Amino acid sequence: MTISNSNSPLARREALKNRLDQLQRMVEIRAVENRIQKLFAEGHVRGSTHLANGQEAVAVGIARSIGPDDIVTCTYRGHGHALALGVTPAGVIGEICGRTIGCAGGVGGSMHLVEPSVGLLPTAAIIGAGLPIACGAAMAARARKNGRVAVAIFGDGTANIGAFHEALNFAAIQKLPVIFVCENNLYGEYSRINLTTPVEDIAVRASSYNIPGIIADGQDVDKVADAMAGPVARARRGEGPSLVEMKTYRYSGHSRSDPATYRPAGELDAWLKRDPIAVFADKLIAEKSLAPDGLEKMQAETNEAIERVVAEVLESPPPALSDLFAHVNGQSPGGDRRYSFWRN
Amino acid sequence: MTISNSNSPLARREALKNRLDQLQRMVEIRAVENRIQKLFAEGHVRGSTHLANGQEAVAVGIARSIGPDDIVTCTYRGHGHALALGVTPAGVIGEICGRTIGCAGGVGGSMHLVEPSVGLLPTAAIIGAGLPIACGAAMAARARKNGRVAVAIFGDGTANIGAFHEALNFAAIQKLPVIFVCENNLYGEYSRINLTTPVEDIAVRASSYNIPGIIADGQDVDKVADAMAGPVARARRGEGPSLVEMKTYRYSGHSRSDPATYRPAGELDAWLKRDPIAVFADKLIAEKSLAPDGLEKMQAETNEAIERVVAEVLESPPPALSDLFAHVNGQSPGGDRRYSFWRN
Amino acid sequence: MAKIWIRQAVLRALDDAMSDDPTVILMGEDVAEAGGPFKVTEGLLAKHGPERVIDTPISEMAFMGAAVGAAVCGLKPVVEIMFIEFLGVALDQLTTQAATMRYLSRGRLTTPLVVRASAGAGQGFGCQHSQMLDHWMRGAPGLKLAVTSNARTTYGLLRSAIEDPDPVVVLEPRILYSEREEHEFDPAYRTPLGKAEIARPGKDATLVTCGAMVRVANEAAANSNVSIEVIDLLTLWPWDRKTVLESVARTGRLVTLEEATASAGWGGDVVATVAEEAFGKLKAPPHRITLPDAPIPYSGVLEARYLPNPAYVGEQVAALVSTNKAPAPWWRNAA
Amino acid sequence: MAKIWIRQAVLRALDDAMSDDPTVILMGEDVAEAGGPFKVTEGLLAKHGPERVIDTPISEMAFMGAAVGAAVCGLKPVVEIMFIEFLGVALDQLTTQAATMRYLSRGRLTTPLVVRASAGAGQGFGCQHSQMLDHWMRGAPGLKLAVTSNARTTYGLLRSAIEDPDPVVVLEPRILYSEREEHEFDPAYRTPLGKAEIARPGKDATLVTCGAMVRVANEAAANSNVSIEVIDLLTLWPWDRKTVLESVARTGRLVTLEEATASAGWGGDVVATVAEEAFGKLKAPPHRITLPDAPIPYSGVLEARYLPNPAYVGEQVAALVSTNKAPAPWWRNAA
Ligand SMILES: Cc1ncc(C[n+]2csc(CCOP(=O)(O)OP(=O)(O)O)c2C)c(N)n1
Ligand SMILES: Cc1ncc(C[n+]2csc(CCOP(=O)(O)OP(=O)(O)O)c2C)c(N)n1
Ligand SMILES: [Mg+2]
Ligand SMILES: [Mg+2]
Repeated sequence: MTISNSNSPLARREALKNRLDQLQRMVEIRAVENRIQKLFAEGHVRGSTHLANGQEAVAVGIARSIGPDDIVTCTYRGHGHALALGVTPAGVIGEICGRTIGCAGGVGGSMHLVEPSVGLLPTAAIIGAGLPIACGAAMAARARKNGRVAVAIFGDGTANIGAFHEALNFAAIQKLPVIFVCENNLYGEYSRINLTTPVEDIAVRASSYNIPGIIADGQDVDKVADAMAGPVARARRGEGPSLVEMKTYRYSGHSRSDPATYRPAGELDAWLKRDPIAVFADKLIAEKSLAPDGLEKMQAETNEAIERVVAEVLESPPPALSDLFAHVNGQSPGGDRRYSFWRN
Repeated sequence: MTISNSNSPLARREALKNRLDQLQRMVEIRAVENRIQKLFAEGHVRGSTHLANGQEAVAVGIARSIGPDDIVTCTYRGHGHALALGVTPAGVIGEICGRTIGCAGGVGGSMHLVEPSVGLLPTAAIIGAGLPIACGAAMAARARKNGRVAVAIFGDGTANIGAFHEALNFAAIQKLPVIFVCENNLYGEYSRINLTTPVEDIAVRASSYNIPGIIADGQDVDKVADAMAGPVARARRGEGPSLVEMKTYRYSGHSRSDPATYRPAGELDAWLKRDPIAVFADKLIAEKSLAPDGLEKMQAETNEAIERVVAEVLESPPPALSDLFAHVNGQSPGGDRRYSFWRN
Repeated sequence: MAKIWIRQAVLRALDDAMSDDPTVILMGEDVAEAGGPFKVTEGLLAKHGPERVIDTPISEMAFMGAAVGAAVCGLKPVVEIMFIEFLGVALDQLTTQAATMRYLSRGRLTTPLVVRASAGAGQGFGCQHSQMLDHWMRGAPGLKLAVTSNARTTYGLLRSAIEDPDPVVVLEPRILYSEREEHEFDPAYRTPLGKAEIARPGKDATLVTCGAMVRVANEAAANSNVSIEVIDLLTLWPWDRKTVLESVARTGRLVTLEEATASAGWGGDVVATVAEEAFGKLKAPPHRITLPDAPIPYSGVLEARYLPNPAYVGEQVAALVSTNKAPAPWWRNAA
Repeated sequence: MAKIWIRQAVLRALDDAMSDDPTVILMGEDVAEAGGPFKVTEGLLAKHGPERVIDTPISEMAFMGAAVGAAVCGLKPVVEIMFIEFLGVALDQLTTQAATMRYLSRGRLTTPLVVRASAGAGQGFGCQHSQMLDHWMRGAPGLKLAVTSNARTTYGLLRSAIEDPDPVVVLEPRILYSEREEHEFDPAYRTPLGKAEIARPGKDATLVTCGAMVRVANEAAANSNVSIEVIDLLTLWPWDRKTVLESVARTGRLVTLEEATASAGWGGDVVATVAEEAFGKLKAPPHRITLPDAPIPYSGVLEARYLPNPAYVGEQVAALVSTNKAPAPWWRNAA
């Protein structure tokens, strides 16, 4: 699992072939989210930030079921996905702290994580924006006939915005190799899904586009991966898109400022009973690949590792004034750093 | 049927209680559309115009099933609906010819017909715009608790734009008294529905919002009215929106410039066999309320009447320069002409 | 005088308007149960009920359009667009539909709706949540556009906007919500649309600004050894040419200060208007203090430099007054 | 020289670009089978195939966003927005997503896409299908914006836009499509982005314009007894300050002519820039010829008056030159 401490996003992604590393990555995501909460309190984080603790199995399950040169679009709630896809803890925490070590050099912030080498486009802060963009990535893959797919990750509340509808219809009629993954964590900001959405399962909307709609238990990383397998294979075969709904839950509020008092009593506790890390750890113990006390050890090691990363981040400088003017457009300073998907 | 030559939109609307007047209105719509085509050739019409011949039963069927103080939003393909709802031929033809006698005083044009006294908001030239607006009209009706409903009329191609999705979801969760009526004429501009839409029936999309989805034969005015009855009653009872799909066909191309060569051979002929005017005339003859030669007579009279209207329109002046600056905003000249729905 | 949070001025304006006029309703994401993402609608649901304070799905096009239809049919909807960028998925309903309703109906139909949107930079929300974007709402003559600058104008502009017969966009600088101020509410007070205010009189230069930059301008003026007349434009369209032109006639110098790049800002129109109307009467070239042509950076260090601050504004105006030449923007050398 | 329709210049530019670069694809409503609503893509489907010439559903947000994703992943999408107003349902993808992609990825990801949109008035399409709306696309520094003015610049700007590494919006004045012109295509010719052109040299006044108004300006200049230098701006952002400032330095007078109201037009930025940079060097006040603050009327009589015509433009410039005072716009009395 030391591999997970590698500074290479690609190596970190490859490590997910190992089930123990999958568990370790989930532990890492939890540790990073908790640490970010603390960094906020310590005044190192500006603006807003959106934690995904509780949703670790969805992130790792998706990441393990696609390749590093498949394309992923995601949202402001993207720390976990970025880490799962391979972005280093320093890249994530560094970006959230606005340091040059961050994956966007500190100019993007919590809502805009990015790492082309593992297929992660800049996460978008506008609801629904990632779905059409994933369609386009899929068009490019199809044009190259390289069998790659695009995955758009978004939330349940996003299923009510126009871009969701247009993107699914467009992908369906174009038979694009894209998988639309809805993380149904039951809330859009402070509103429970039943207050904004007249259907309980987002997956039923697949029928409006004549594409498969699949529902999966988002708290079990294996079930997440199983749910992805069919749609990914179907997309690679050129048979078109699918809509996959992951039933999950976010333990904390919508964003830093939200105590989540709007949640019915007992709801959180019920979900905590099926914590994705515990669920997977128990499996690995049963599989004899994890010692009974293995999880605690792993958590302790990870927490230490994250503390080292935080120290490193806080030593990293903020961007230079020149970074403000770099990469605005083709005429800007910063040099040609263009990354070509599927060319290297 | 002379009533239909009345200059009062409200009186023209009331006349639709009479089945013969319903037929006459369909004949009138056909005659007006054909005449507009000719006016185009004669150079009296600018920009574009979108005829709806072949869809007359949908227009009259909707108009007869709601009241003049129910609100209607419609599109650029709105000549037939405007006439059916009560706008006078002079109001429609006059607007399309850009004369002061037009229902928008000649500043709107073919795509922007309006008549508050019969509930018609300015028809919109942007796809999907009318659906959310109808939701708002329904909110206002609900706030007044007056049992009025809103009807949004749009095409099959419009079912692929974001506003369609957002409006249906919003109306469903708010249980708004609105009826979404899709005129499925099989084409969006020059594209057949199967090229843009992965489902054959737009009505199936109702399931994404947990609302009723109804399909009706749009070439039979009685079937159109029957299909509207349930959803209108449901809306008036405060039970929420419905999606009603009218299967119909436009005989001419999308707009003036379109010869519609993209249509498969025989498709038009097949639809012509079920011409809505003939279908309804045969019924009325069977009902003994129309003489065997009654339709021909009616068509001849109507054509003459429309010619008189055209003469009147062509004598009507274009708007004055001052009209250009009138009613831009509350500070503009033009005086306070505000119409209050449900207040008079 | 009581110290209040500026966000309370929004709440009070909405509450008073709803109490005075039963046709006023609120719509937006989490404005009801949760009391608003910025807590500016707290308590309104309990007081005015679920039929008037309405939580919406994440569907800006739907509820923006619903506001248009509701307004046309007799309600006075106040829509909250949480961050002004979100109008990028719903602009049509505002600038193409709402703004033409009166014109197309020849005055028979009006759309008395208000769009409230938080806007502006300074808090590390990043490049997709920190813009002003007022230029999106210009060029639609049926639409009015205002920007709040303190507790009084927040209350006054919102009350005026809600009472206006036309669609009005009120941009609320997000950074002001959590600022405190001495303020006594006067339910009868209105900030008239279309009128600018002289926030601070001065003799050497006219500094035209709006929104959160008014504080920056006032502080710059307070610490300057030249006499700066600060004008709070308040309404961006239609804007108050008279007040600006009269001030420039007195001071002989014009500087605009705004949270926008030069190519998109309202400063171009203001400077152009003055250059046209006061030709030959200026002692120095008109000058625009704007943002550099770059997206808004997240990093606090960069954002602090990206936004005009009192020291910089003071230097710029002082340089203009003392040399009668336009000073270079800070990035001319930095970039 | 052969006489061609200007719409053929669009077709030829797209065809040549697709032939030269296999990554160029076209997307839009009815651009493939039907050859385009304005017939500017006729034959491209047959020649380049259905994988590169793609009909879309009526889903601007979807295909605008798909263009962003496709561009990031190595294609060069050219999107047709039939009427620029339709961007009102998809603006976010262009100004918020495409324009920030390079910045947020620190140069690792780019979005070389082109949005082609027909724009402008004069044909009776009414107030929701006749605007220029270029102001929607300004203020997004990652985005470039150009306007075509004849067969040559239509071909040249489209070729440059497609070859540009950034997202570029090319507005095509709809009224030009059906105009004929003597033109010989040169596949190697490009109209560089960011460079303005002196369409017609002159000594007494600089008339800066773009798009369909270039013809109006040229005709006005041809029939004027004052010597007018007509500048075709071509690129609205980033615009060519140098060419404009040098011309004004020669003529001493500036007039802008555009299809926009004063509060939204680019003329404000141009006039402001000149007023700042050429302070004291102007013989007459800078002057903007714009549209009145009203929606675009359908009636031919009104629309003909609503749009600036050569006679009116000629009078305005001549009045400025002869009196060195800014003439009043026609509506000052009419309204
Ligand atoms: C167009 C737009 N509208 C509103 C917002 C504000 N907003 C940010 S997150 C969010 C809730 C999204 O809920 P969901 O899709 O379920 O994702 P989750 O946050 O639960 O992961 C909202 C409304 C936005 N960013 N963009
Ligand atoms: C947002 C937007 N996109 C595109 C158009 C151009 N357009 C006008 S009509 C039309 C086809 C609409 O088809 P449908 O909804 O089936 O209605 P129909 O014309 O068949 O009645 C299109 C694409 C538009 N007006 N608005
Ligand atoms: Mg959610
Ligand atoms: Mg259709």
